[in-house]
Order: sequence, then C-alpha cells, then structure tokens
Amino acid sequence: MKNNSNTINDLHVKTGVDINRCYQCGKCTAGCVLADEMDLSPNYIIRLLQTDTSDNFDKVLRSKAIWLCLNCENCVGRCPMEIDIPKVMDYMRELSFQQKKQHQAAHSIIAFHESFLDSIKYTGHLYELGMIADFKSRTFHLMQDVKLAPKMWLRGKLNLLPEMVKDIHAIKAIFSRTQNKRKNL
Amino acid sequence: MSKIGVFICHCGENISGTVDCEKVATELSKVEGVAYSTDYKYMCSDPGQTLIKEAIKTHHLTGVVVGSCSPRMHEVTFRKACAEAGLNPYMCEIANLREHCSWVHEKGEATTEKAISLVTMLVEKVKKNKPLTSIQVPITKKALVIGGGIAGIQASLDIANCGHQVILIEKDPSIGGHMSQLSETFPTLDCSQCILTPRMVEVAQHPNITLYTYAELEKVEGSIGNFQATIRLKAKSVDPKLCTACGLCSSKCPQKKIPSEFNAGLGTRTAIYVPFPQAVPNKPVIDKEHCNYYQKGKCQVCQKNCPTGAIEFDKPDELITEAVGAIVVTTGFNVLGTDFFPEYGYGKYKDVITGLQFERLASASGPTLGEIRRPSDGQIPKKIVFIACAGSRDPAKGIPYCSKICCMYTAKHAMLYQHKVHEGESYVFYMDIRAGGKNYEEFVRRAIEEDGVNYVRGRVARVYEKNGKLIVKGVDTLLAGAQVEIEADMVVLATAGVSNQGAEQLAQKMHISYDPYKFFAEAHPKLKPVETNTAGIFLAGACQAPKDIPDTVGTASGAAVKVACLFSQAQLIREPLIAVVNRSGPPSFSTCVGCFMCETACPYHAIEREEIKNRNGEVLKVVAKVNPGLCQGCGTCVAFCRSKSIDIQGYSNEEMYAEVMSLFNN
Amino acid sequence: MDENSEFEPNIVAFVCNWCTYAGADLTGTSRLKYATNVKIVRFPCTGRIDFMLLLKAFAGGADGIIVSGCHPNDCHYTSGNFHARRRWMALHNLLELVGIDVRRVRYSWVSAAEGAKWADLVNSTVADIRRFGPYTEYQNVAKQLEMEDSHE
Amino acid sequence: MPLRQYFLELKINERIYKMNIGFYPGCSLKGSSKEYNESVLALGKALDIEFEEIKDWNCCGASSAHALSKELSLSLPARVLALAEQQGLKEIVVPCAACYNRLSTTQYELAQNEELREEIAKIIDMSYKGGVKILNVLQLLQRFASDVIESKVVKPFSHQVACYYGCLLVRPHKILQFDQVENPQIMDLLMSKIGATPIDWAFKTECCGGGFSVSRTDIVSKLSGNLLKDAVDRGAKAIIVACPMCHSNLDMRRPEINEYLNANIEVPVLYITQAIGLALGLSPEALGLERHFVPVSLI
Repeated sequence: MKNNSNTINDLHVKTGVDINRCYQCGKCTAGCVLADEMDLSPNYIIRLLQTDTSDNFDKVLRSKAIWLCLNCENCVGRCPMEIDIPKVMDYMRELSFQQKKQHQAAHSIIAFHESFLDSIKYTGHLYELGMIADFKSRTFHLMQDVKLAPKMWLRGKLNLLPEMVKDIHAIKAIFSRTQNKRKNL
Repeated sequence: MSKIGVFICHCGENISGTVDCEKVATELSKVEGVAYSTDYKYMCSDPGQTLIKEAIKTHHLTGVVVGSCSPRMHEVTFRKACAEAGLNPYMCEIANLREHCSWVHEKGEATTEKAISLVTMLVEKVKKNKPLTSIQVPITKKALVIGGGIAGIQASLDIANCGHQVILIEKDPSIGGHMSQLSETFPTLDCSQCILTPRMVEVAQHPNITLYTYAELEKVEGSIGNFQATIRLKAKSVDPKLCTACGLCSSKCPQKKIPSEFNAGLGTRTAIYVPFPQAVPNKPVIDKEHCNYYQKGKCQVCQKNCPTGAIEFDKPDELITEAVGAIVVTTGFNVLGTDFFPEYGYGKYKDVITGLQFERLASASGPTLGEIRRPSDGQIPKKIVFIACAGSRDPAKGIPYCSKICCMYTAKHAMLYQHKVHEGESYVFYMDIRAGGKNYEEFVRRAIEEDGVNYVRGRVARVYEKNGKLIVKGVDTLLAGAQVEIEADMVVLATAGVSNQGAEQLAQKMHISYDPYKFFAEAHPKLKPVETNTAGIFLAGACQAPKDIPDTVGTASGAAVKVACLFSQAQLIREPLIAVVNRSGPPSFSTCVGCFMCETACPYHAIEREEIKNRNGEVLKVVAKVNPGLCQGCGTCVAFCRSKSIDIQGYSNEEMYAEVMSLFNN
Repeated sequence: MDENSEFEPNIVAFVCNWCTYAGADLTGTSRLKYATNVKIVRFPCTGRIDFMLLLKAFAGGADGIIVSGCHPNDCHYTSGNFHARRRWMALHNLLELVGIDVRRVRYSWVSAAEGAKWADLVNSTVADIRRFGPYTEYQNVAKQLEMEDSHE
Repeated sequence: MPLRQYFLELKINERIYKMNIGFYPGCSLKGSSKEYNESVLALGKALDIEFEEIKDWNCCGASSAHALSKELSLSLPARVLALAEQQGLKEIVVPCAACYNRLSTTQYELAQNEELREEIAKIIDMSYKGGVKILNVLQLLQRFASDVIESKVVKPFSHQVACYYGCLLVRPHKILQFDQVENPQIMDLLMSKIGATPIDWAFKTECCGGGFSVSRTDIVSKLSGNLLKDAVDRGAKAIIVACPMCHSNLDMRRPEINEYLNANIEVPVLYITQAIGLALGLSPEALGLERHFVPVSLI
C-alpha cells in the first residue's frame, strides 16, 4: 500500500520533522486544547502517518483535525521527542487544500483563511471589514456577527476603507510567485 | 639460523577434505629455515602432541608452526606442548587452515595453494619471533570498596568472607545508601530496612572489614595488585570513642530546620545529627554547612551539653593512604530533580512529590510513620496519580534512556497506597510497562487485578492546582486519544535514576571510562559486566546504570568473586604480549624522542615517563616507559610512534612485516 | 574487461583478533564459502595496524587490502578502532594525493557474530579488485625508488 | 587616536539607536485593536522611547498564511524584515503577539536554511541578511523601563490581576527564547512594579482560540471562557494581555463567552501598556480604554 507521491519521507524532507521518532506517549493529545473537538487526535495522526500507507495518509488529509489545530504549540513544547506537530499540520493542510480533500466541517475555517489572504493580496494589509464581507459571501453566514460590526464601528475599531500598501505590486508579485503552490487561490 | 618445524593437521577430514595436507607439508619443507615438516591426522591428540614434542627434541627446533584449526581453539594446547618440550611457548604459532581455509573453500588447487601461503606466512613470522616470559606482578591482598550502599555492603562482605581484608569507605555519615530509604521492596514487599540492617551491622562487626564513613577517595595511584589509595576522612567533629550515642546533642541543637536527606526533604534534621535511627555507625556528625558555630562562630550548645565531652570542633580532615590490590566501585545513583518539568508543578505544589519521597511516606521510619499523608496539610489523599517516565525516555527535557526500576517501583507504590488507603483511588499513567524479571510481571498484574490500581496508557501533559485539588490532564491513548482529567490529592512522579554527583571526577581520579550519562563503563557490556578497562578496578550496582536490588547484589557478588580470583593467586601472571619501549646503551639510551604520542593514544594510561640521567644525575631526556601491570597489549601506541621506538611483543613490527611480505616474495 | 576475468587478485586482510578474526572463524564454522584470494593477518587490534604496512604490501604486489575490526564502541581495547579509523581517514586523502588507488583498500567492521558479513566482504572485495585489474603502478614506482636509492 | 574616535562614534550610534527603535504595528493595531496601538505609542512617549515605523509594511499573514502555504507564510514576514533592514533598523518592536511570532519564526527558518533563504529572496525580490532583532512589547518594557516604571507610578494599579500570556508570546520556545514556557514571569513582574498583585492561575499560556474568532466562534467561546472563568474564580479583577487576538477574543467575544459559561463575567481585559499607562497617570482616552466592549470599571 505504499504510495510514492505522498510519503513521510517527503514530509521529512520538506518540514524537517522526523515523525518516526514518535513513540506514541500521547502527551501532545493530553495537552491539546482542541483534542476533544478533533476527529483524529494528534498522536493518532502521527501514528497514521508513521504507517506510511496511502490510505492512512489520505485519512489524515481528509480529517477535520488538521484544520482545527490552532498552532498553539502546546504539543511540541512538551513533546519528549520534540516532534513539531504544528509544522506537520501546516504541511498536511497545504496538501489537503491542494488536493481538494478538505473536510467539510473545515469549510468556514478555510473560507476565513482565504478571505484573510485575499484581503492581503489586494491591499497588502488585513482589511477587516472587507474580509468579513468576503467571508460571509463565501460561507453564507450572512447573519453572523451582525450585532458586532456596528459596535466595533462605534468604538472606531472598523475602518471603512482599506489602508493600501503603496508598493502593492510587490505584494501581488509575492502572491503570484507562491501561486503555483496554491492553485485554488 | 632458524630451525622451524611445520606440523600440518588433517583434523580428520575437516582439513584434508579440501586441502592436500601432504602437499602442504612437502612444499613447506622446501622453505628456507624449515628443518622438519610433516602432516598427521589429529595434531591435538596425545600422539599428535607427542609428535611435536619429539620433533622439537630430535631436530633441535627453534620454532614451531602448526597448521590446524583456529588459534582461538588450540593455541594454548600447542604452546603448552612446546613448553613441555623445552621450547619457549611464544615460538609457536598456529596457521588457521580450518576456519579460514578448508571450511570456506571448495576442494582444489587454489585451496591448497592458500593453505601453503598461510603456513608460510607464519613460518616467516616465527623466524622473527623472540622468546618471551610471562609477567609476574605481586598482589596486595586487600580490597578497597568505594560506596556503602547495598552493592558496597554485599561486595565487602563477600570479599571479607573469602578471608581478605576490605576497606569500605562511604561519603555519608552512615552506610545503607538508597536501600535504607526504601519502604518495601518489589516483588515480595518485604521491608527494605528489615533485610538491610542486619547486613549493615555485619559490616560494622566483621573482623576483616575496616569501615570509614564520612570519607571520600582523594586519589589513586599504582596499578592492579598494587594501588595506593589516598582517602580523606572528613572531620566528624565528634570523637566516636567518647560518644555514647545518647542523642542529647541533637535534641539541643538550635538548627532544627535542615531538610533531611534521609527523608528526601520531607522531614528535617539538626546540624549535629545521626541520619537515621538504624545508622551504622550510630554516632552523630556535625554538618558544617548548617552549624551555627562553623558558620557564625558561636553556639557550641552541643559541646556544652555533651556528657562525655565527645564534641571536638575545628579538627581538620585527615588524609590516610592505604595499599590495596583491587578496587570495587559501588557509588550508586541519584534521583533526578524534576525542576525541568515545569508542567508537572514539582517544587511549586507541595503535593507533587518524587518516587523517593513517596518511599519515605510509605516507610514506617518515615516522617508520617508509614501513613500516606500529603505534605501540604497532612490529609490522607483520596485520589492519587502516579506519573511514570517523569524524566526517563525524554530526550527533550530529561534523559533518553529507560531508568529500568520505575515501572516496578510505581506498581509497588500504587499497591502500597491501596493497601494503606483502602477506599482510595490510584491511577498510573504509563507508556509501557517494563516488568522483565522474576515474578515482576505477576507483581504488576497483582497491582492491577487484585489491588484495583487504574493503569492508563498515556502521558500527562500538565498538572495544576485548583480549589485544593491537583488537576492532572492526561490522555488514554488506548481510547483513540481520549483526554483524561483527574482531580487528584497527590501526584507522584517516577523520577529518573541518574549518575551520582561527582561520578565524573571519581572516574577521572581512577582512570575508568564512563558513558555520556556519567555512568561507569564496564569492560564489555555482556562478557565483562563488572570489570572496567582498568585492570584491578571493578564495578557493581547502580553506578553502572540504574539497577534494582537483585541486579545490584548480583553484580556486587560478581565483583567480589573477581577480587577473590585475583587474590587467590600468589602472584599475578600475565601474558607478555605487551608494549615495550626500546632501550640501548649510551649515548642515546633509547630512540624514543619523548613526543608522548603513545601516552595520548593509550586507553589504559599505561605509558609512564622515565627520566634518563647521566652519571651526575642530570636528566638527559625523558622517554616513555610502559607499565607492564597496566598495558593490555592493544598496540595502538605502536602505530602512533613516529620513531618506531615502541613495539609490542608477539606482534612486533619485524614479525608482522615478515609475515605480510612472505606473501609477495615468490 | 575480459582479459581480467581470469585474473586472481592477491589480497591481504589486516584484522583484529577480537572481532573480525573471530567473525571469520564463524564464517568457517558456518561453512559459508568465499573466494580463496584473501589471506588474513591477525593483529591484536586495528589500532595496532601501521598503515606503512599497507604501502609495503602494495609495493610487494598486493592488488587489494582489507582492514577490518570491531564496530565503533565495541573495541576490545575501548578505542583502538577509532584511532585506526581516524588514521585511515587522514591517510586516505594523502594516498589519493600521491596517486595511490584508494579503492583498493576496503575499510570495514565485522563483529565476531557476523560470519556472513565477512564472506560478503571478501567476495565483494575480490569482485571489485578483479574488475580493477592487477595493481602494478605503485609496485613499479616503489621498485624505481628502491633502485634510485641503491644508486646513491 | 582613531581607535578612540571609533569607539566614541560607536557609543553615539548606540545612543541614537536606543532612542529610535523600529516599530511594526501590524494590521490589528491599525484596525480592531487601535487602543493597543494608541497605548503603546502613548506609553512610549511617557517613557521617552521613540518609535520609527517600518515604511510601507505589509501584513505578516498571521494565522492564515501558514495554514495554506508555507512559502507565503514566510514571504510576507520576510518582506517586512527586509524593509526594516533596508531602513537601517537594528531592532523592531512588534506589539502584536501573532506578528511577533510569525516574524520570529520566519527569521529562524531563514537563518536555518540557506536554500530556503534564497528561494524566499527571489519571491520577495529583496534580500534579507537576518540582522534585525525582534522584540515583543514585554521585552521592550523590560529593557527600557523596568527600572524607571516604579519611580514614575502616580496611581498604583492596586488590583489583583491575571497575567495572560497566551501561546504566541512564549511558544515555540526554541525559536522565541522568551521567558519560561510553562510559567512565564515577566508580565507578572512588570505588573507588580505598578502595584498590582498578579495571581497564580492555571491558564497563563493556554490558547484562547486565536484566529478562530470569526470562523469558529464556538471554539473561541469555549477556550476563552474556560480560562476567563479560572482567572475570575481565583480572584482576578482584571485580565492583562499583550496580544490583540487574546484581547479581542476575551473582550469582543464576551457575550458569546458568557452565554457558553451561562454566567455574567464582567472582568475587564487590559493591554499591559494600558495598565502601566494608567499607573503612570495617562488619561483613559489616550490609552483608548473607551474602545473596549467590556467597560474598564477599575479607574
């Protein structure tokens, strides 16, 4: 069941993380703030990857857990083997996104990331109002936070117009040069 | 002119099956310097050996080459036979015609040709061989044992019971070591002190044992059979001859809040103290670092109260030198602190304790007299969590190795807790249960099945306090990574066993090797488990690696046997296959230029410096000299020597060149 | 090369007494077969091996050399094999610089339990050296030097 | 003597750069966390620290870029760092914990891997040698003000406070090398200097839910709620933070949190710069306190 395109060897080369060091003590999961929300616990994800079979690799790519990871780094900070799980999560998210294998429940999370990055792409900054609008249109969460925005506005926390980076071409160039890695953006 | 005898063995059919032995013998007889050459069915048999002996006598042979099985089999046999016929045994060499030739090649011309080459090589070597005599070293039949834990106690008693003198030194005021701190022992649950204290008393009373407590090794000189050990007897400030151990001094000492080492910090002691009631010797010492008099210059309350006037302040340490023939190192181990695990809250929360502290809580001689009570408020914990591998198998923060004893002592702790607190709940977070050992697995199963200890497979991420409870956040990896949160009253960390403080310095004093974790290294991990690479120095117990009591006692007796073996000989006889530095007459006295590359290369510190003086006593030069008692004959120095002044007997440059070059002379 | 297929190289093995010599004994005890071209010279330790001996052997007509001892950290004498390895690493470059074909020296570790590994080592070395052909370059140079020496 | 001259100049330079420290506000401080920006600048003024903003800076990509593209997540901060270097800044202070984390991570990754550094240089079309030191706001305060704050206090902030560091300030320790991972102390120390009593609590470095504020508000309510409850249970009268994400989750998401906890927690959340500013006598307006959702009733 070995698959040449997605292997833990690639993962090792691209992230520098050697998951074969993991001996499944579970300390990562024990301290994870979101483990109870995840469909696969962090240590289980590492175990699935350790098997190095395409089925299990795919299982991780299609999991909800990789999208729930907040990169709070609790796990790696306490890991006796210093396995950088957040880095593994980033790598798996990127692959999952490229291969369109995102878990359905991750839709709003990914939509947020896309809106966030779009905002940077076009203004160079995070343009919060624009981003929220974009997010709503992506998720159809039209009624979300309708009460929040006016309050923010009242407190001067919401800029109506985006503040633009002057050298916006530089930003666009960065996006286009990293584009091939992100076909969907 | 050499007269070499060549003897080719058929080894039944083992050699002659593929090698034409007759042809080998015939061809060899043509080699220059070969005076006699023959073949025979079994050279190692009595008639075969007689054949060699007769030939040596009849043909006045100066050297013998036997073409037979591996020298690792019969070199000793044939050399002995040669010696019996009056030939120096080191003039006999074995050509390996069986393992290296007949057994590994097919029958044929090439195989016979190779056999001829192999024998010829050794004929050329034997021509250059020199007669050698064994080295004899006198032995001082007295042993030094360093460390008075169970390993040192056992080794001392075993050696002493063999009839040899023993000096046992212990750095603390009493012998007993870690074992005296333990409550019960696995897997039998017998009381540690009950089985240990008789041994301690035996040591004190044994006519062959001289016990120095509060003593440390200062330095060691010399070599196997003849060490000179300098020992520092730290000033005890109490004259043991006058002291009657009435205890009045301790009860009057104003310094009462010193954390007791014996109770692993859970109790206190005074500055003048006996570490524990069963201490041997049972006489107090003054801990200068905490004594008011030594620190501030006044107090002397103990002196005023001592009815026999035994207190003697300001007496200096004493240095004594003892001649010993062997040394046994039994300095034991230490328990790792857990400050590097901030997530477990050790040091921050009083009720997070180490395994050793739990031993003291469970021990009848401990601060709670054997009741399990938590340090913060003295309450009996209703729920207790044991965390295994708190430091072990943790390359990131602790140590990478497994401390071996923790699985068992954690099972024991949980069991003791359940026995003492019947309604209590205990949890053990573990990664693997390593219970290899006689009755060990059964013991762990008993904890789980009979005593109802909850074993949870997973590690703990953190421990924090909330409303007087310790919240333990762990995981059960067997439930697909379900988080487990336990509100515990007490948490016990199975802290790792590490090398003792000062192990490195001690090893350097004695020139014994140690591993990256500062545990002492045995000469061979399997076949020489109690020897060091320095001849005459032996190891036992947890100074080698964390060990349980049975293993510790086993190695201690093992080391004692090694010492007894050594002492059973009238003199130490060693093979003369050691390095020598050439010496000549004036004006050079030696070609050695004194670069001492050999000294840096030698793993045994066998290279000494010798001054060559003229008649007026002026130093002409300093040259290397090999200590024959230390040299093990590896020959690394020979390859390092730039001026070819050092050579190794039995594998000398001349001999090896002759052997190799014989391959190309035709 | 066809002309070399019949070529039987002359190979010397310098081995330590404790690991590789015993490993080669095990090859025999296990009756594993290997080529007859290699002759073993027993040393107490690879640390003892003076690498001048290698040059001497090449000068004498050796086509290949095996040096083998205990695995790292298994040395009977603690560190002799490390000294040997370090010496070999230093010498390796030097030999290459002066034009000696370093492929003809095989440096290996064979333990007392690796009888099969010894057979493999011998067979693969013999196959390699057979492929490289007879080694005469250094021999010729050495002879030349000797002659020049004797003229002076 | 030229050598002496050289050292003299060196000293002068040092003084100049000490006064002028680079400043990277980041997007949050320009938008939803304006009060953080205001209070940092106001406090800087009060403590004679002059900031020089990085010109034409861009967003660091924060919590989103690394989830979708490693290269993008390194390129965006790399441009910021390269701009700072171009501008001659030796040190930059980054008040936003998320930006601090991303910039530091990028700095570390690029320093570790030359190949990667070249690749990123091509993407941003700028070179970055790696010479800019990145400071978070606590490091800035510790460095420039720990000895003067005490003497400048006019209105001691005498409340029990829970110092909340969150995850981004202290982890990964290998990269950030800031304070103790499990039990950081610097914020506690600074707060005690202005008269506050920091409490010992259990969630100092636990995650608040970070970037899930919009996409998974339920998770934020839960994580932030748990930690807020622990702080309040242990007697905290204010939560002190140094991260805009922590602040907005604990402050703006308070209704959702209270709903989750089925409680009515009214404890205010202050940036450390606001708390110190108040103690130094700065006006609530200058510190942007009126922008909070949960009213700061302590004044």
